[in-house]
Amino acid sequence: MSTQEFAFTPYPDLPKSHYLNVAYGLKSWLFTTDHKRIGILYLLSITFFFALGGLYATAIRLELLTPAGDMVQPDTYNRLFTMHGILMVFFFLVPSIPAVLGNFLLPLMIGAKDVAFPRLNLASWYMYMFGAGFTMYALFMGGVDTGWTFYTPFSSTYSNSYVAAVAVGIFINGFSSIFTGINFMVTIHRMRAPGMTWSRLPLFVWSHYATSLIMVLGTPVLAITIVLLAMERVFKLGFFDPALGGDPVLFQHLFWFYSHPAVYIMILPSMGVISEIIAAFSRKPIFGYKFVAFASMGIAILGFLVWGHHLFVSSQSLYAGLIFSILSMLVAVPSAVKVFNWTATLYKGSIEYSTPMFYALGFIGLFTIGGLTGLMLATIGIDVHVHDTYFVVAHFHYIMVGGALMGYLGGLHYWWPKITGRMYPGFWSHLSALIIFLGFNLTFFPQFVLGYLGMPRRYHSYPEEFQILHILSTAGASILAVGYIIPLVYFIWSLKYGEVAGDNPWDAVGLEWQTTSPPSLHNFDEIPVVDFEPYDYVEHEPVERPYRYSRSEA
Amino acid sequence: MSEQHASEHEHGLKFYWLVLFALLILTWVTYGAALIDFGHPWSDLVALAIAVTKATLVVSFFMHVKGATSMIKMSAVGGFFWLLIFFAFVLADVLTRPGMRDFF
Amino acid sequence: MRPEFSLFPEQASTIASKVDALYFFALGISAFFSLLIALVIFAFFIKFRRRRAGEVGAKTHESMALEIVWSVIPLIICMVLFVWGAIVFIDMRTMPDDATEYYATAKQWMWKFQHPEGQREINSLHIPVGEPIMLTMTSEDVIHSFFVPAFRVKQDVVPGRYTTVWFEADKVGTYHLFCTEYCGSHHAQMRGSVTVMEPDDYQAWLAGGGPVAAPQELGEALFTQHICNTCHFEDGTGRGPSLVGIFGSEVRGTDGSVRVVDDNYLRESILRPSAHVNEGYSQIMPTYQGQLSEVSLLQLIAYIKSISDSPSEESPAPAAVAANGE
Amino acid sequence: MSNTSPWNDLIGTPDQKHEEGIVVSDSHAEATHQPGLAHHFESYEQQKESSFLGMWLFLVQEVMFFGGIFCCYVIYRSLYGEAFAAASRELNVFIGALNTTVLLFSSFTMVVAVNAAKQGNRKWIVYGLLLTILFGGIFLGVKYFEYSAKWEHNLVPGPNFEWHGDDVGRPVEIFYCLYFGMTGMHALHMVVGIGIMLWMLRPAWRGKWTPENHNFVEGFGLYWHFVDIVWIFLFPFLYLIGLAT
Ligand code: HEA
Ligand code: HEA
Ligand code: HEC
Ligand code: CUA
Ligand SMILES: [Cu+2]
Repeated sequence: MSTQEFAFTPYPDLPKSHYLNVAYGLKSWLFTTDHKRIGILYLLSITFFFALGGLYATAIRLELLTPAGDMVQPDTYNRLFTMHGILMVFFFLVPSIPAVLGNFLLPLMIGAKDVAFPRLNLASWYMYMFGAGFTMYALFMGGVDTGWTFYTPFSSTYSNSYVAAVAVGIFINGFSSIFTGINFMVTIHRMRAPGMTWSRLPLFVWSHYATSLIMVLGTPVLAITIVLLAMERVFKLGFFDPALGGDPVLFQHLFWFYSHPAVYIMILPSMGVISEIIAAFSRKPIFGYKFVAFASMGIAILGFLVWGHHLFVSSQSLYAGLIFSILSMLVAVPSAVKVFNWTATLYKGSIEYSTPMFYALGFIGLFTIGGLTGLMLATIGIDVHVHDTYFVVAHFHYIMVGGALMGYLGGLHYWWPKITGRMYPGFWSHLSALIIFLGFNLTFFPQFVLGYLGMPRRYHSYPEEFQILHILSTAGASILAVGYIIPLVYFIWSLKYGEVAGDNPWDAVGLEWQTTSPPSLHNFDEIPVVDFEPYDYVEHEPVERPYRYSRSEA
Repeated sequence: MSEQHASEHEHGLKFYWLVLFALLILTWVTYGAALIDFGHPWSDLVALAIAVTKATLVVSFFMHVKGATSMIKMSAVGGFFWLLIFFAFVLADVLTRPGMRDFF
Repeated sequence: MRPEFSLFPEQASTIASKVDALYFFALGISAFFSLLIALVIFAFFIKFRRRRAGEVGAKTHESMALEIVWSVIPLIICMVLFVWGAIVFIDMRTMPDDATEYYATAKQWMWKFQHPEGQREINSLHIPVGEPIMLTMTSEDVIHSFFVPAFRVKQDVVPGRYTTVWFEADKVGTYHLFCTEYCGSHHAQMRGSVTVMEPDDYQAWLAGGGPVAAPQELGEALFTQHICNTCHFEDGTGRGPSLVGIFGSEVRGTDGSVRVVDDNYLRESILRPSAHVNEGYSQIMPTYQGQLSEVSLLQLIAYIKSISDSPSEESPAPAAVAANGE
Repeated sequence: MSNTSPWNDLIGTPDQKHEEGIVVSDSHAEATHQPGLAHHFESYEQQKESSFLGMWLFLVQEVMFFGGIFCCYVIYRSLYGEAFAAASRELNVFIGALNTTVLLFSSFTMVVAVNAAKQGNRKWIVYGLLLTILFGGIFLGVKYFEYSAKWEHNLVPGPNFEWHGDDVGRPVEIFYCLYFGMTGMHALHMVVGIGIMLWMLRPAWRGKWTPENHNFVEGFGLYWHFVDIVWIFLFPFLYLIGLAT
């Protein structure tokens, strides 16, 4: 039984008052405590860091066109991939979906006026910017060259770069992440609208809950680890110094205790987005809602117990290697459950061909490849050979770019009309999704082959026989870059020229679609009461689309 | 609902004095126990047990976890539990390296 | 070294084919599931496309049976992968009893090798075909990693401890040696080669360098030079315990803990004698931290190991599992 | 919470609501006029529960934060037991125990302040805070003397480190790294705590915290007790391990 209404006005106007026009001026943005505006602040900042990280990637790919290290100095190359990794992971992907879409949508989806601690939310953004500031400082001074993994004793003693500044940057940024996690958890626990029970939560909310759990339990360990590293570097305190009897591998344990779970910080929100998109464009409930929800929690919890799979050849003990290997296998199961349930959701759906859906399906395919190659890495006998080669590079780009980033872009396309009230052009968005998919595979598939051939990562020059595959990869990266620039252009374009989307352009269910687009300052005129199950699509009179989106409807 | 909670577990100052007293005693007990050699793992375990007792006192009474919502109880216990998992798995590596036979 | 392009690395060690078999199995599984999911999605995508506006999907909610099926099947596959992977891995980590021990010291940015016969090489290693080789490695500065793709072996080289790796080359040729742990500016230049030779060629190669002292002989000299011999008598009557025969044995410390004497234990005993004081002895041995280079240390240890080998003419037998890596 | 809430009719009995974790509340219009209630909360109840849950989650992250460095301790302790025992013997146990006592008293006075806040006893909030600041200050003062003694004895890790105790090898230096790392991080938390308490004095005196709304005081109390707990573990870990042997 649903009491949701599907009311459409063809060619509607934007609502009179919404969160974007309640106040103008820089101050109204920099001091805002509105979760939606904070989401926008994050959107702008992470886009900047993505572009910057992408420029670094471009430089990496150009250098690797030729086997000789001829474009940049070795030290420069080392700084390129380090800054690429750090910017992409800490300043783009970890905050991407949670801080942008999560911030914007969580309160809307659960029927709240805001997150539980709006000022803390703003403070999180400042911490993020402050942390980014330190990192940028290091970047302008000459960058860091430790790799994003900061392994000691190289980072603590031997590196001649701005490790301490970046450490401070990541430390501060870590607290941004922690406070976002705390905020989300309390919001989900305490701010739900009447009737919004746990079993009615959208899967996007479930996955953010799981993500927040990791942020709260994992990030502090990274924070302290990076503090210890900085103290070792600056005050010569030897926490991991082999000369004192310290254990450099201990640093790796501490680092990966956060950084493995962190990969689930990056993928879980994406999975939440995918669940929403698939349900909305198949017009049916997610198959096995409960299992998908619990799988998120399962991944979050199990994900903490597998970090040692990054240490298989680090001189970790044999027994620990075996334990971590088998546990890594276990995380694959909830991930598999998700993939199969999404696929099953399509069955007997009413599938609409739309850009978000293209991204979602792309996500499933690429995540599956990335995940299964992750499984190969977790197979300890294979990992010995491919560890620290391009096989690993390909694995994580498949998941992080093919998976997490696709999910983010899909989500952005799905909720863009809600966020801005306007629609982007259908043709260009379809086209760019296609370009990204093709460019992506061309960039990273050859890297699997390279990796098994033995091409080590973090190499700025390499034996000649690897060149052909590197050229393919660089070619793919150029296509990929084009694919990313197109959305950048049409999103900006749509702000002014996009057609007005109306409150519920996709004809989707969920509380966020029941308010205006863009939403009003307090989200809902009246706190909604939830008396329907999630993804409760009911047959109704065909409605005319409020906008022209695809050719079939024009 | 929470008003009732609160009043049920409202403690008087006298009660807090008692807790403080217990904590102080335990502090000196652990000092005394440290002077005695119980043998390799036992000395450590005794010290740890006393510290855990003290922490439990502080958490339950000073921090009012006794009588708090189950969600808060869960976070209080969960944090420490997660820490133990963390230690256990790192130790699983360090203590099983070759040459560390005495632990088995 | 084969500069020509290929899609698959050469197999040149006994373990390589085992790794590849496992790899192809995993690859098959991955390809199967990736294609399966891609195809199913594609089929559904076409078949269930929206045909009219306002249409909704069927209300299929969940099926316990299906959920169980698609959790249990991956679980089983994972366990197969795990067990198989573990078998291969244990193989890689278990030193054969008859392995010949070579020594490697890594530093920014080069590899230094020493043969049991004493020859030293930089950034290249010559070995005989068909003979199990064990490398005991340490680093003078940061972490490096020893990787020979054609052998499918890799092991990090960690400062402050010994790690070991073994392989048995089964094909003559020259193969890439890479440093695969990022180690600073010239990480990418920390490359070398491993040349696998017919035993006769190898002997000829060894002889070609002129006479050299074996590591244990150098170690013996160091033993006197650093006055170890003033305390460690062979018969055990000195102020320190006799070192004859201790390698591979178990020793009990004053705190009651038992350690197996392996490379790392010897290293610890020399650099930080007090970390583990032997039962029946007092802590008088001076620390040698900072006084011995990594290379001399390896030679001293080689010497102590050589006096631990049973006097009978058996091949040197570094206790297999004890020295197993780390 | 009032039973006249319009939501009650819609979603069943209050008990069920509690179980399902739904916050039932007064309507928005009423809520906005209540002092100290933020606009996005529907009731004091919701606000209070949110702030406590938030504070506890913050403490969970603190546990993990200190956990990282405790993990180092656990590992090195299990590797270098004797060196740690010898190094620990150089610390002054009496001072450690004294400081523990001082800190426990400060925890107690914090409870006094929180209790006073619950009863709206303005005077005792301030006294409680002042006493807590005093004890915290004593603790830090003692710590300062401990640190400077270490400095004089060259026990601060780094190039000047010198060890005159039993020859147990370099790991003693690791012990001192951990000693300074752990107690330093702890002291930093106390400094922050004392700073916040100093700031709290003014609003406390002006009667900002009432029996209905004193979440800040109670939340801060949790933080202070947590810092106390960290020390409860640091004391045996750092000071007591070498006593018997
Ligand atoms: C978002 C990021 C992300 C995610 C989600 C994952 C997910 C997984 N990762 Fe990955 N990983 C990284 C990012 C990520 N990884 C990064 C960045 C690195 C390198 C870090 C560095 O060194 O710089 C890395 C490195 C890495 C390693 C270390 C490699 C090495 O350095 O030697 C390993 C080893 O086990 C691993 C394993 C896994 C596994 C088992 C999963 C699993 O969670 C995957 C589970 C998913 C599936 C299995 C697919 C879905 C299932 C089906 C379609 C059904 C069929 C299933 C079966 C038959 C089982 N990863
Ligand atoms: C979220 C994470 C993320 C993302 C999105 C990417 C994206 C990409 N990465 Fe990256 N990568 C990492 C995370 C990521 N990477 C990590 C963690 C490492 C390991 C680092 C380490 O070893 O320490 C790594 C390492 C890494 C390497 C290995 C380097 C080495 O080991 O030597 C390579 C090589 O090809 C590479 C390539 C790429 C490419 C081609 C992209 C492309 O997808 C990027 C495409 C994007 C663009 C080309 C930008 C598009 C432009 C715009 C949007 C705006 C235009 C700009 C302006 C107008 C100013 N990456
Ligand atoms: C002043 C005397 C003295 C000198 C010089 C000395 N040692 Fe020792 N050594 C001892 C004593 C005593 C012990 C046993 C107590 C201990 O383990 O610290 C010992 C223990 C050892 C052990 C551990 C043996 C075991 O069974 O655990 C090794 C190995 C060792 N010494 C090697 C050396 C080497 C190599 C040198 C020279 C570079 C050397 N020692 C110099 C006195 C000495
Ligand atoms: Cu040595 Cu990389
Ligand atoms: Cu991982």
